[in-house]
Amino acid sequence: MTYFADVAALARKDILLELRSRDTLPAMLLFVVSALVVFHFSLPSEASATASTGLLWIALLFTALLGLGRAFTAEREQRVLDGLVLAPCDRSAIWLAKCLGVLVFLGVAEAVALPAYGLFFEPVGWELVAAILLANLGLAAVGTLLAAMAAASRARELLLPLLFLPLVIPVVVGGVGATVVDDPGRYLGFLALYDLIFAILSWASFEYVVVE
Amino acid sequence: MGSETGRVTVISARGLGRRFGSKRVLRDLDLEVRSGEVLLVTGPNGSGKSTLLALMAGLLAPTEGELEVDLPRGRIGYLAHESLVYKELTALENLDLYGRLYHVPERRETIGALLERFGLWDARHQRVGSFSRGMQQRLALCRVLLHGPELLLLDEPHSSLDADASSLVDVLLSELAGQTTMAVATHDPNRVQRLATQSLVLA
Amino acid sequence: MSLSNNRAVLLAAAASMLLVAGLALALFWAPEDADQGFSQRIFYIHVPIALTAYACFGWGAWKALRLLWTRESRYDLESYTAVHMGLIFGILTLVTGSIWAKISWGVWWTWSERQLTLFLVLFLFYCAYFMLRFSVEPGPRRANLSAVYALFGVALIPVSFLAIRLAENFIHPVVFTRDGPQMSGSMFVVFCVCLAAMLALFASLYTNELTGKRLDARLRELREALE
Amino acid sequence: MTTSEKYVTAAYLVVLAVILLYVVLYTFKLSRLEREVAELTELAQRRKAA
Repeated sequence: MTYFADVAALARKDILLELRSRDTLPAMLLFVVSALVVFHFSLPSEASATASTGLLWIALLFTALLGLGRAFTAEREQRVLDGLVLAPCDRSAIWLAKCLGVLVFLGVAEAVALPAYGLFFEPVGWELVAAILLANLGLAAVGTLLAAMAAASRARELLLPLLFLPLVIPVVVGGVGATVVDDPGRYLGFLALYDLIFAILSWASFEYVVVE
Repeated sequence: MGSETGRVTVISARGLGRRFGSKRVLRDLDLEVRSGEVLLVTGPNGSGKSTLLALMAGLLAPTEGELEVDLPRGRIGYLAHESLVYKELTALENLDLYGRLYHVPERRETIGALLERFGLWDARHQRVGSFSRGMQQRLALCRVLLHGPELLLLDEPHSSLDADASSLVDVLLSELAGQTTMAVATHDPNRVQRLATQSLVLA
Repeated sequence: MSLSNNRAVLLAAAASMLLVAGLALALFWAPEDADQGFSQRIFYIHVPIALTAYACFGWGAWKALRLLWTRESRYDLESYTAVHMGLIFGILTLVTGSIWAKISWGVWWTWSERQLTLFLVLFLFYCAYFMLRFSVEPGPRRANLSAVYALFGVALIPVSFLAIRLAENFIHPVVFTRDGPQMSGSMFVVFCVCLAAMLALFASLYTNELTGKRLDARLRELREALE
Repeated sequence: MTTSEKYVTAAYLVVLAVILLYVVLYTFKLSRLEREVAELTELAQRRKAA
């Protein structure tokens, strides 16, 4: 299957780029921990226990946003995206490879954030981990497409959060719900539904974002 | 200089036009390039040379008229002003990536030969960010020729090349003329004039 | 242009007639609601506008799909105009909705009214649509980006409606429940007239604005040809 | 008029106001278009004369 070979080649390049420049991942790690610390100070003592869950999800959302803002910078410098678009591979392979890259970065950031959260706030339950894994798929799928859109516009850093936040409200609802409610099944199912719909939509429409 | 009529048409444009917002760059262009022909595109800065080549490459869509390029994407080589390679990666890593994406058979050997030919073999493990403008242009030429394209779109191939690199390009062009269809946009046409089978001057 | 001209006039006439009929029926003829009394009459304007807003966003997404499918640039203008109308109707929904919340529960905003919350999300989303459009140069690239984003919008409507319903039982225990208004036969007739009126209004304003935008484009071409 | 009746009429008035505002904005657009057409016809005549 050449499609997955192309995706592998592109994903390998993304990992190589990050190892070479080493700027996005450390920034995401530092950001998520400092966000949690700031949130600690923002919580009044009598705040409900579940309040910290909401803050964790906000921290993850903006960590994802930070990573996504960097997603296509390397491609934009020497108009490399045009080079990739001209290659005979399916353009959605570019999206899928970048998505995997974002997922890896998010995963590593969360691997640091969750123990920190357990330390600072609440013990981490299995439903929180399940919700985060499902939410990552949605955030990466939609975020990568929107990052490519923002890359094609003038006000990139301003535009990405505006495009991203309304679209990921359902992810926050599903995530927080799954963590707080005692029967998380419905919320995890909803997150899976969101991932399915928006991953397919992003996969199918990426071509039109990078080509005229 | 005439081209045999038997050859198939590679590029055909009818009433081709392109506008960027309110600025019109190309207006009502008709064009026909058969396989093996060399089209020379000249004109002052901002006359739309680069836009025409980007349209042919499929990176831009016409806003008026039609443009047909009768070749699959994998058979076209496009040399732009920018090098289209990652500055953080080395020359070898960049070419390896493109080699995989274009499914080039015996990738390693082809890359080695091209780097050798363009005098980049010793710099193959250096980050492209540390390359001089001339070296980046030569690397871009390697990227364009890597998959042996049937159509070459060269936007200012001689730009920022020193004397011997420029003559290298001339030798290359004369080798390929006749088999590979080419569209060359340039400021000093006399380097390419004798090879050109068709000339287009953009106002 | 003459054909669409007549169509535009017909649409405008139909819209104005239906609007007058709808308002008259809603304010004077419609039977008094048992418990809500006169304030229930706001229902005849708030819900039709909300449904018309959905219709606008759906129409914009349909035109966006046509653009991505056939690559004809005229669909970009149509999709843009439809979304623009959708935003106007969306804002009206939010305004009339908050007035209704004020009447029924004395508060200008309540998160427990699902449709209101959904329109707030859609309002944010479609404002971002215009931010996207204004930060990309006019041309095929902008048409594609806007079309893809419009498609996401229409996918977002059912998903976020479901999310808001799910959010209810852990963010806000639903304090004010108001199950769907029970509509007697005559109320339903009034509702249908008002809905038809709003849809006709959308169609009429849509065609006019589209004509205006096409005139702009044609004048630009004329100006270019003359210079 | 009870307060709720005032609010209901307010809602209807708001809708009416927005529609009228839209029509007013549209008249500005029409006058701008008219000015542009006039400019262009004059440009065309000058071109024809030259």
